Amino acid sequence: MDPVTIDTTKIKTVKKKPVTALEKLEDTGLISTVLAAREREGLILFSTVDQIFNWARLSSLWPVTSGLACCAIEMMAVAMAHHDIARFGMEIFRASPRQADLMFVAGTVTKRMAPRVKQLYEMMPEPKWVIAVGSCASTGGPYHESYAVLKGVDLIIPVDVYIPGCPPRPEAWLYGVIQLREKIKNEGYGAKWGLNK
Amino acid sequence: MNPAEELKQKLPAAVVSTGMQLNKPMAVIKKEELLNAAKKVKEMGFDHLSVITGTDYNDHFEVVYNFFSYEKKQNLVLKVITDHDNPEVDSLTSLWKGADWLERETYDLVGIKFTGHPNLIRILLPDGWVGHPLRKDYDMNTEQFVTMGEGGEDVVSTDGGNLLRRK
Amino acid sequence: METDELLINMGPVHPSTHGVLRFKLRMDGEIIKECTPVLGYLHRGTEKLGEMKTYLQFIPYTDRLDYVSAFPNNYVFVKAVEELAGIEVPLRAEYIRVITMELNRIVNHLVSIGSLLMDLGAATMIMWGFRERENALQLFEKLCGARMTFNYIKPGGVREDIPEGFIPQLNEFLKDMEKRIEDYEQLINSNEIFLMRMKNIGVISAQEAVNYGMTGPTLRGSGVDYDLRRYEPYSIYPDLDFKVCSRPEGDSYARYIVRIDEMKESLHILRQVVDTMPEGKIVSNPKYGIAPMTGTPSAVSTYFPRIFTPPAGEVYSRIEAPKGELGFYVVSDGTTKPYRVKIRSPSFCNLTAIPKMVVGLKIPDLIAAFGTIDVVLGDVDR
Amino acid sequence: MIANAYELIVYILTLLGVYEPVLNIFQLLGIEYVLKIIIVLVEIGILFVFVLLTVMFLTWMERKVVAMVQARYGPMVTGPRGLLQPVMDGIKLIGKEDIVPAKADRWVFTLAPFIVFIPALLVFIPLPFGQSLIISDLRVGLLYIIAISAVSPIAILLAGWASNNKYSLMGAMRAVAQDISYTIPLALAAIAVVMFTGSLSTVDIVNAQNGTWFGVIPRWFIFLQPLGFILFLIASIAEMGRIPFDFQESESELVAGFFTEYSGMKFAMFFLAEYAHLFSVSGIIVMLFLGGWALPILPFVPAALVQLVSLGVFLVKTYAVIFFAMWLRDTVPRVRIDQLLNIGWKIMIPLALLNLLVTGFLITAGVF
Amino acid sequence: MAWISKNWAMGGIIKGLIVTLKHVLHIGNRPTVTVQYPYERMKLSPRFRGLHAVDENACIGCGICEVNCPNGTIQIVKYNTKWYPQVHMGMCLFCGICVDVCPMNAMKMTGNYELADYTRESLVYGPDRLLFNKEVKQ
Repeated sequence: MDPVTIDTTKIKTVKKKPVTALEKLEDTGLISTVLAAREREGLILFSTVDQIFNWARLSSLWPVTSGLACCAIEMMAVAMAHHDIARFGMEIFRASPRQADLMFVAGTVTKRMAPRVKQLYEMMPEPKWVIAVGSCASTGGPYHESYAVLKGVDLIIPVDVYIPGCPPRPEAWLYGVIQLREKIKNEGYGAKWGLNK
Repeated sequence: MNPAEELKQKLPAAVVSTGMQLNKPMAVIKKEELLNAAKKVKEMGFDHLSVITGTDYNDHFEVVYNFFSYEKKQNLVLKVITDHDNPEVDSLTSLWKGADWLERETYDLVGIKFTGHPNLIRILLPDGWVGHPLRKDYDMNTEQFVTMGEGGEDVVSTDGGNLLRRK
Repeated sequence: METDELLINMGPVHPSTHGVLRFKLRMDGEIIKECTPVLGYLHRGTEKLGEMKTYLQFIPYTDRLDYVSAFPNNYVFVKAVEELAGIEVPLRAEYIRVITMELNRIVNHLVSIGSLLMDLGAATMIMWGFRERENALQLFEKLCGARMTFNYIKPGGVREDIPEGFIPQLNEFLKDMEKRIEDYEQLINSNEIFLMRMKNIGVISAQEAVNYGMTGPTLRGSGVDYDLRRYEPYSIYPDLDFKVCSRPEGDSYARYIVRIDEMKESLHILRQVVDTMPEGKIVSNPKYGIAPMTGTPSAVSTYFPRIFTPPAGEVYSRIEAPKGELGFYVVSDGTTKPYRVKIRSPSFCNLTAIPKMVVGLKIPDLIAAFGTIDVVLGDVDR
Repeated sequence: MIANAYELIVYILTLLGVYEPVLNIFQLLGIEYVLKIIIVLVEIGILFVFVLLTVMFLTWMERKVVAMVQARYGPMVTGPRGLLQPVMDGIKLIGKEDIVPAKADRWVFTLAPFIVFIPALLVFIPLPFGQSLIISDLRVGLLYIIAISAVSPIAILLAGWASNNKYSLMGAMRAVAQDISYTIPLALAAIAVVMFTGSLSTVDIVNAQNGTWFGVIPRWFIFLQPLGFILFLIASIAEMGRIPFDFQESESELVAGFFTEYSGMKFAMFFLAEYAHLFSVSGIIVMLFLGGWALPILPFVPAALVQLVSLGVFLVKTYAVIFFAMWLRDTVPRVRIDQLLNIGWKIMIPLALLNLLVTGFLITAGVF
Repeated sequence: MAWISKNWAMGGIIKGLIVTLKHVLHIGNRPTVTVQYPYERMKLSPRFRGLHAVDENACIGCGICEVNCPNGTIQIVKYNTKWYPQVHMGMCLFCGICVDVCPMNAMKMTGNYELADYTRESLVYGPDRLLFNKEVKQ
């Protein structure tokens, strides 16, 4: 994997409420792709498809319901009233991985659970993304010395965004989601299918 | 009256010694007499088996039972000492159903066998895991991986080749 | 006609197993004939890690056992260590500990009831429950700087004193919470569909419950009026006025009602604690007695030694956590690290009774009964 | 008098002065039936677009209503107040990989979503949206509706069976059991209405409700048939498969019910069908019991606007019913499958029969 | 009939419907509580334990934090001719023990929780990103 390289320093967080029409477009996720399309010459039509599909994908990321440990409780908190992940159109937690686009690996991946997490990931249809939430999923975290814990979920499945925290507070979580949206914004259509040059 | 002393009076043959586990009365029981002693303990009104645990002391194992009586509001601790090579004690599942999983867990993590247990298999770790982690001589350096076999059962091996993405 | 048994694997990734529990079900049509829980998908080896960490380093790990109610976990390990080393705790610290633990009981029951209702198909209750939980978590964050994993209670006291503005915010929370519990009762308690789903489901008699080693609200729902806060008092509970809630029926509905009542009782306790809170020190030093300093950020680091060696010995210490009897069995050999840590977790022991409770019921009933047992997998598998 | 949407289109075209010349051209060529077909296709196209837009709006509305009950906002970022959210969901689902499980029956697996989706559209044919906004006034409209909605259990069963997944199969079996047991009280409650009108035609049913008693109370059947209305409402919520009766997709028990294995566009079709069903069933409730497009003030509306106003009245009533369904969903838990069947067979059907009996008796006695 | 009236009077459901309707219509002090994160934030406690920060002048590189860290998150590395801690955020428990044990009070924990990143390597926060008088993020 890894057809997309992103310069992390260029990505900034949206901090103030969008006022102008251009800012609103940027907030919803369309404008960056437009700019990217202008840069890529000779692919105007293809890029329009890019824009629309990327916009659709980043606006409707449906996570799969797979809480593993402590972070799962914060995952519930993210979906609940105070933080409301529904604002990004992500409140449809699908129990069936077939209908999901995004997997939050929320919690410790033990060695016994690892093949199942991997299977869950493989059951998801392309294009799909993974966010490793919390120290345990990123590197094994507190339990990385333990005999029963996998040292990071990226050993078994590709991870797009890591969110440190133990567990990360919901705002940190939403920040991670925004980072993923930025990443999808800059992807080419079919990047996940290996069609990108 | 101290329930440990009471137990010693009733079953002098079973109790090796009495003492205190900090503030709880404790009786050290002979390995062979455990089931008898437990029966007597249950008759004495200790209906709540709080915890079963085993500890590895390098040369011997200790199995500790904590009881509580809902009527008398009393605690009692039973302790059994077994040898290190073949740790085996009687199962208490016939008296307390709650002992079932606690004994399985002790078997799983410490490796003490409970004779008479109806279903003594690993509970927390998958079948086929090598070693009992809470023993002091457990090998922490060899990584063991679990993969999925037919029908969703766990298969343990030291080779995680088909699980890991990269070495 | 020839019929065949249906084998169903529920979990480990299933929306209503509260994490990664797996049920192996042998079904006759829709009726459960045999239910075998398969544990261990979240077994993280905490007990082994306990042997590898010093006493102070192990405290953060206790937070992650029962992550919905971390304060009691924190407290019981510290209590075991304090008993082992004979450390005396200042009164104010005990009051703060009780505040945290009772708040955590409310939080735990909110999550428990919410996820039960979500499993039954009503998503509103969990949203409301988490809304109030968020207010409580803001209190926690104000107090110790984290929302779920606190590392706040330390041997000899607590990490930091109560910050300014904490008590008024707590009072506001208590006032608000009362109204909200009324809301919940109005929404759920007399809902006919809820009653149909909960009454006479997962019945377990008092005798069986005791025999299975069940504790906490699950035991009190079966009519055993037993609470460690009352009968083996610790901390400042002997001075407080509260009643032990229990229901005789032993079904899922009784366990649910016990939880609602306990939340009210916790509010009552909190009001008393806030009213009678003494001034004073928040940490004591095992070597020098009570430390002559309060309220500064690094009180513990200054007055509590980084290297801490309790005398050799063993202790089994237990308290009434929101889910039941939570115990830590700690063996010290006089070094800086525990020789053996054993965690007696309430979820693990309560779960023992599930195969007995659900035989003859249907899958939806399994979910209802399982939801009222209130299991957190971190606590079961450790 | 304009009878249906076809004539309405012809009428509008005539008003615009377009119809006559075009018809002349076609008559010259001797293929005037082609014009008819074109107009019918336009009609169907409008309906299709309308249904799609409605479904999209409904998913948005559902999420917003849930959010309001739960003290939050719901979709906000995509489009103004998140209005573009369903569009984005749709586009995303088109772009998703389409997985057919290895052990599934490919042909049936692919067929099932279409069998669910097409009846969901067909139900709209005899549904009167306004005074003459109806695709076709079938003489047996009500029978047609009940017959068409009986197709969807078959598709659900196909989908559940073809997926080769235990959860899917169980979900499908449950859904079918539920559908069958609730179609009967549904039909029985509807028959009581038919006894008043003496006609199965949907237009006649609405026309019978046009007007008032004593100049105040609208002549809606809900006032004549309160029990019938409640039975029909409960049965149709079960028919729609919504909480408290959402056994097709009981998430906490059966993962996602019969469409557990579906992904991408096929899943979207189930999704569309579900919401189209929600709208059509609400429309049928309105048509049968709440007077359809009829409103006492309708005779005072200027003739030019009457179509529009009647459409508006119908939509407002329908959305009120839909809001009730969403509101109920956010309040109650799900009942158990055997309890559901118990309610259906042991309470609803006897009550529906009783209702029928009393109605028949009263009509024979000449009370009405 | 008695059974029906007892079980199917639906009084409970109607009660529940009233409560939820109150929420929809915002009756009785039940406002929408959502904090719209990227534009507005919750008030953060000053004690919040987020990203570490190290006082460049106070830190003596003694390594007490390294020893006391429960899971070996902290490493002492050489930076600008002095020794400073380097924290692996992807492994950190955010327990605050390193702050407690620091003999010079050089270790702090800031309220910065926006740490999400694309690669595992970028989660390692070296002294260049931890030291006080430097900007934490560009």
